[in-house]
Amino acid sequence: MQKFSGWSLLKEAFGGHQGWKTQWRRAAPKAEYDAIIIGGGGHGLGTAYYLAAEHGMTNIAVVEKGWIGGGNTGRNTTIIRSNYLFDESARLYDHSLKFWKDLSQVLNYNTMFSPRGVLMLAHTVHDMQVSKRHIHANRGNGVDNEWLTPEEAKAFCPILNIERNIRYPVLGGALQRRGGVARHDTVAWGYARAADALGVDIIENCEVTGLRKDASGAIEAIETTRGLIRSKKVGVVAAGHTSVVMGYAGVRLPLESYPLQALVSEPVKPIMPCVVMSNTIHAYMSQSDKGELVIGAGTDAYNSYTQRGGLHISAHTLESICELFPMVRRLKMLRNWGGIVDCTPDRSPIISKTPVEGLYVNCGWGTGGFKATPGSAHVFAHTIAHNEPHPLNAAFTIERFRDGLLIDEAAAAAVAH
Amino acid sequence: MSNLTRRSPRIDATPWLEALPAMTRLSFRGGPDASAAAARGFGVALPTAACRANAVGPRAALWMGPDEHLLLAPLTDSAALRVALAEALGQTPHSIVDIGHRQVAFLVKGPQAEWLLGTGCPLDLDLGAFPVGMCTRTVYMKSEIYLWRTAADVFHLETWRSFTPYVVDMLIDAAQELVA
Amino acid sequence: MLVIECPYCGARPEPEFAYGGQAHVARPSEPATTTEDELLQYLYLRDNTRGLFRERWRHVRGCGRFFNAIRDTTTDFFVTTYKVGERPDLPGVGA
Amino acid sequence: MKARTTTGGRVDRSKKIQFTFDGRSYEGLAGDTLASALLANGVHLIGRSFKYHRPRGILGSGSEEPNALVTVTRDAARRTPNLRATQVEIYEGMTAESQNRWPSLEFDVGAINNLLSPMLPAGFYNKTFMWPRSWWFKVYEPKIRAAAGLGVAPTLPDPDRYAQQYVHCEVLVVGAGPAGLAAAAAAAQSGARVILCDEQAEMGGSLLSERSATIEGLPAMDWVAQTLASLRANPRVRVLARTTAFGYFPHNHVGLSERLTEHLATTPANLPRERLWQVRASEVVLATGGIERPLIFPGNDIPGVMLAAAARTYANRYGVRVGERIAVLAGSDAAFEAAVDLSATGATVAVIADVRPVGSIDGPGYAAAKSARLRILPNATALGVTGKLRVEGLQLGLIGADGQVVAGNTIACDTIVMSGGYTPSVHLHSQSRGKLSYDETLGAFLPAATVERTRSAGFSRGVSGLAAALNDGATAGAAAAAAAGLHTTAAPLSASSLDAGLAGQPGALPQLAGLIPPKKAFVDFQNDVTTRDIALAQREGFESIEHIKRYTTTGMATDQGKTSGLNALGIVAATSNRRLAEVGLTTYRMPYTPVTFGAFAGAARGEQFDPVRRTPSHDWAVARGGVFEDVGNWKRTRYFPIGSEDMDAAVHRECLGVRNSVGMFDASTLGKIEVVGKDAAEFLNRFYVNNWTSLGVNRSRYGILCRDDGFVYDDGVIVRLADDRFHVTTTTGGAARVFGMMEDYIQTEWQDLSVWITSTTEQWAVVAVQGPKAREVLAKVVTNVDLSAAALPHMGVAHGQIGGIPVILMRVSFTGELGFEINVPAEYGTDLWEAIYAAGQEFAITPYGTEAMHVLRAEKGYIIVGQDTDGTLTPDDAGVAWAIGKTKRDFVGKRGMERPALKAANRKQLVGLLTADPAVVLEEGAQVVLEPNRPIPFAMIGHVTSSYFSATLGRSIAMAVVEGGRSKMDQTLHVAMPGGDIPVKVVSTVFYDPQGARLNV
Repeated sequence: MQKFSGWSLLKEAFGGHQGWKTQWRRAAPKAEYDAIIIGGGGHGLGTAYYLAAEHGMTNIAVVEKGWIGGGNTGRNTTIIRSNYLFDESARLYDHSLKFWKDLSQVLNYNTMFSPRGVLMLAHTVHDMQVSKRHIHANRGNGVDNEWLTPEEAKAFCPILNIERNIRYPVLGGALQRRGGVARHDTVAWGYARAADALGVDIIENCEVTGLRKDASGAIEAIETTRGLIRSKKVGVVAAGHTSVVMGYAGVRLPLESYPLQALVSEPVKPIMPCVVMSNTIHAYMSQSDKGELVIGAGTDAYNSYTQRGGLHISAHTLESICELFPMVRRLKMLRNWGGIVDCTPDRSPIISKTPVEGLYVNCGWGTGGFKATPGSAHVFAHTIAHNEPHPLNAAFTIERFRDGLLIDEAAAAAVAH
Repeated sequence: MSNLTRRSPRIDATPWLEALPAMTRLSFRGGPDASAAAARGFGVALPTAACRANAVGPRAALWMGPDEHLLLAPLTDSAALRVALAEALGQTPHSIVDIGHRQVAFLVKGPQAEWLLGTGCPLDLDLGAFPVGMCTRTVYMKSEIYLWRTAADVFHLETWRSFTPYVVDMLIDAAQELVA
Repeated sequence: MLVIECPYCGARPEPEFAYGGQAHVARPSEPATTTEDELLQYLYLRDNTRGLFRERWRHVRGCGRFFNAIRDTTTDFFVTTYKVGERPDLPGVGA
Repeated sequence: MKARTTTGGRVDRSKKIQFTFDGRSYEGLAGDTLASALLANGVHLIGRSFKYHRPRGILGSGSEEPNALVTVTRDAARRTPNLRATQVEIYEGMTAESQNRWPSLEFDVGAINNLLSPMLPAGFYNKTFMWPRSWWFKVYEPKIRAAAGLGVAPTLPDPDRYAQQYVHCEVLVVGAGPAGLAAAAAAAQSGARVILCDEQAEMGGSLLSERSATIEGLPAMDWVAQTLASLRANPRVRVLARTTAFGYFPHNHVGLSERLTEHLATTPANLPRERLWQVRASEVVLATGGIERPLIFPGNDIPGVMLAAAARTYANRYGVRVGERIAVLAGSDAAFEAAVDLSATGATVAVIADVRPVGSIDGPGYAAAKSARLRILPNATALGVTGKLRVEGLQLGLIGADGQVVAGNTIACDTIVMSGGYTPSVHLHSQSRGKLSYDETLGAFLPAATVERTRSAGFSRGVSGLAAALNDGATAGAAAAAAAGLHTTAAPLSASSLDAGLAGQPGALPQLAGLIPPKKAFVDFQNDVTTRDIALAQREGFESIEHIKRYTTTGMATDQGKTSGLNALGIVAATSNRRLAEVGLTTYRMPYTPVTFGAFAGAARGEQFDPVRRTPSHDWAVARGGVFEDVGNWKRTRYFPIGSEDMDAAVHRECLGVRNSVGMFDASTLGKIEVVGKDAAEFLNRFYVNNWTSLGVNRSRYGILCRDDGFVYDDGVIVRLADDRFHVTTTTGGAARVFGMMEDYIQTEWQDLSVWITSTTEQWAVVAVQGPKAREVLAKVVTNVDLSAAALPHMGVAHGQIGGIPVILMRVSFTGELGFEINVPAEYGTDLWEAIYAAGQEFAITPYGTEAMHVLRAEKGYIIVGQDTDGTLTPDDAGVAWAIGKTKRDFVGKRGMERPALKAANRKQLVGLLTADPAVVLEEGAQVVLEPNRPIPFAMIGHVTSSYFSATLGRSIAMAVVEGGRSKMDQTLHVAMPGGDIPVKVVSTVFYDPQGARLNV
């Protein structure tokens, strides 16, 4: 792999940058692989990378129906944090957060991870109770999370409106200082480049049209728009399209896909030093390294694969943003886009073996999958390589829904009484 | 011994808004038989057509759903009306619930009424699409409203009582650019 | 903001409606004989169809009725809506 | 205004306007944009680019402008960054400033990036800043962040108002150029409701820039005026200028942003600054015209290089001569048309260099230029531009027969205008999910199959020439009206104009590699994306156009690629030997041009952000200094402080007031549902976990509601008012969702039941009177009812009167004391509250809030759904399994809660906790552990759900959910706190009066 560094950049500058090599090969599908990953987003590419780097499986392919990183990896607001409530979640997301810290060096690709702190606001007494419960539970799991008073929150994020005369005043917030943001595309590209260097075939413009099982019911091949590709291990990491792909193998999942919108403002000089989230009034904002305010909106009410949502959804988010940060009211929306998020009933992911031998699935990340990319990829690679889950994803099975062993992050945030 | 006075949310009159007095207001639920029977007691046919109101004198029956009508009558009719309805309905399955205090009624009126409601109601309120005599539940901004067009430029509007100040304030805010 | 044809009130804007998820998911009504798998199907498993999908809506800020719809989840265009208890057959539309 | 022509244009030469730019005063005319006024003053240097801080001028004349971004400031709170000078209408006293430069526009320290640019190619940041590791966090990233952004955001809240409007029409016409006007006129004839909108201040589109065009025998703008007058006179037509159709949403829902006051020197107080129109159209006509493409050559970004159409607009519409000595670079016939008009302003056209060979240059513009004897040089290209802050010369390159380019002369000039052909504006068509197909002749993507009920007209679908565009518009307008069910015919329109050809070649001009001077050729001006960046991206294997866009950031600036998009595609196609159609387009996304956040937010601000629901005692509580909390939309009084009391002191006093005498509490916010019908009891039997058939009339019972998954969802007291009528109460926050859930089961699961439900939450005001003296207080106000324990026992219900008004008395208690809840029709609620308060004076009645209510109920171990339960607890976990009707065949949640995992012994169960030190109040949310002093991470077995200091008991109390909690009674556990663990003893959740003696009096 060609080394990326300030020196190499300087050297290439003298040569007019003619010496840079392709970051990943344009691979054509081979007849058979030891493992195939369906879905060329961050989770899928990362899975391939860890299979190659940690489990010695280099005869593997990632198939992507479009261009890599074109799904939710390239469409999210890049918030990274690990202050989840339940032990299983906190440990999984923190596993991921630890990878983020030196992912740039490991991949030799600057993912621009910026741990500038994620502040989650509380607006009601009930919010405060929920926040404090998170903070205490996080401490037990070794996950940093601290309570800030409104004044402390404002000191941390000076443009935050803590006036009492707004409809839902800020009563405080939970701050995870290790949380932050990263540059979304680089995660896909960085994993792709590093996986490619280890021999992984990254096959773009290759849509899966079927999954083929052998007589025993085990997976044996995938059918694609670029032909049949054999493999006894297939990992599906197709986000919003997971239900469709798994349907080819006759596996029904507890998933619903919803449109999720995000938007950015025109670039302005730095005003926002951190990430602020409000679950109660539905607003998430940070400022990118380009100066754009990056804002996450909510999902539309209905299942959809259109990658777009209604005007009222982004309008509602901007109402909230303008209340929390009233000086941004005159700024302008530059670009708005939609993704397809796959949600489980308990809003926790599934990283699991399936009823079909050799078929694995990693899905259900809902609105928050980006942060989990490295950790999710890491444990999913383990699951595929060993045909057994990693201890950190052992609870994230499909069967938990049948057994009533939900990891109910959604319910635990319960609604006001 | 205390006397309790009835107090309605204040709605200041503007050229576009007019408070309506308290009235008898019943939520009537039941099938076609019940509706027909109720009409005998009420003296006004309960519309079978969707989203239509019948008004006879001061009484009106508004279609709210396939088994739901909103019955409006003067406050003084209240007791007699309950008796008349009970007699007319007999054993026919139905539900009558007094919602006289649940909702507050006022008028949005004038040549700009349609425009004004359009600041927060996503329905097509053109006379062609929402004729006189049409009624429905819908929304105005973040509140549910009951909307009934009683004349080309008059809408009878009702909200749940705690939402009244919100809806009225929003209408007044939106009306700032109107000139009487 | 979609336009949704309420079978009772006609075409109305989306803010008047509440979404109800997949249609025709039968509730097991005999707890004593309901298996874990039947319960799983009822509570959690959904088709999540890409394409024509039978789903439920409620005209909550209108006539209050639940009804069903067939919508193409790749375009968000409705093919038809129908009342509870009805189930029009349509080529290409699954259960 | 040295560059102002003496006549012509649509500016009002009698109205002079003073404004400042970067602190210097200038004069412009009414009708000027900031760009035209600055150009009239000879000012071309307007801004600095994003990455390299290169000096930039004015490229275009409208919303496509990538370079000339400015900040306009009215006052400290009304600063608007990133406005395009080409769209800003000047007003008297306007203050405008350039951006992204320090200390000044002429001398900008940031321009060092331009010198360093060899180190800063596309994606450079992916490759570096990784060593030393800690520097990324401490040095590199903060530096990158500090350099980010263009304009400066305001620091004060925006005081302006924003409005929104829903509107429906049969035909929406976007764009009021010739095609749009003709479409609107044709559609309006049918009687259809028509909306015509255009982003510009004045309607007319391309006609505004014409000198001599005629329509129907009239000067074109006279025809425009006539057409607009007739449209405006039609009450079914709405004409919206300064209104951008920015987004096309599903089902022909189109968002328009109208700017009402931004062009006014003083803004009327009653007008909103902007209005967001949400249009629902039966049919849409997109007549959005096209945007000229720049040519890509080294130095094409230096101030003074401008699009030919823009230069022509400045000449013909604004009466501004953009330069004295102008070189024209032609890639399309439109360049010649511009040259002719520029020459007419008195400027010298030094040369028209056309990249095409002599034989293939043709068209009306060419003919006009020839007859005007302008110097035309075929087979010529640009090798570079001299000048730094302003163009000084054009270095020509001569294309040989073999395609090789040799260096030619440098032509002295102060301005270079260029035309690479026109790109039809298909943004909205594409946003509507319509398909596009590439037209090789025009060199452009054109609308193909539509998904929505929409059609494109005029140049936006490649129809050029005035007469053709007009008639295409008229046909589209008539067809749209017909499709909406109305009848009209479009009469043919006659027109004359120059009709220069608009086709061109997307992509870079041919260059000879060895001759390229060390200057960059820009594709995306604002984001400083050059041809080399695009080449580099491809070299590194980025093949998809979406990847190239993201890697180079081309098309991602505030102009969203309006001038750069097709050129970037052309370069990618050429360098990868693909046909342009194969490369494909990136997705067009809303908004077409940036839209103010405030317009989306509209009137939802401050208290009006969300409805504020107030109870009948609200004003009374406000007058008494009550402190409120938000519960859903409701404002509930949390406590009523007296004097300087803090919350703890007030709650302490309120609790003792209730226990020792009597208190009153506003319970009006609880959800109420009247369930009526002969099967009402059966319905409740199936819905709630309890048994309801056994409940007698005028009796009440505490009910638990689960979802079918078996977890607790809501609770409340249910009263049987008659055999077939129940009054159900829900939690405050649960009212709407419980009602919806009931409707779901009634309408879709149990259609066999004869039952109806009606929300009565707002029909009733409820005052809870609680405490040993409650009966005595009630006795003073309630008539016609026997309040004795025998006649009205605990959970009994009676009907009486207060002041002649019928009330329902429910003998219920959420405090453990003798208690009543008085239900009165809501409009009597305020008076009822005051009547009770007056009657209670004799007993020093204590109004108490939600906080005291929480303490009082916790002392009794009563749960709050949503606080002590969280959606993961079964009734058994919550200690209320006693409520379940054991003999019922089915109810909601019965099967769900029978899953083995939901019956496991070690589930988290609600228990009481007592601290060893009675003064220590546990923190709600704190975690319960088995062993003290463990290292982190540690195993947690539960958490504190409710915790208070109990004034009654003189000590702290808490409830918690703990794994296997009920089997751990009397054990010592620990609550883990950062400052040290707190030992606690597991006890019953009932801390006070476990026998219920105080209740049954």
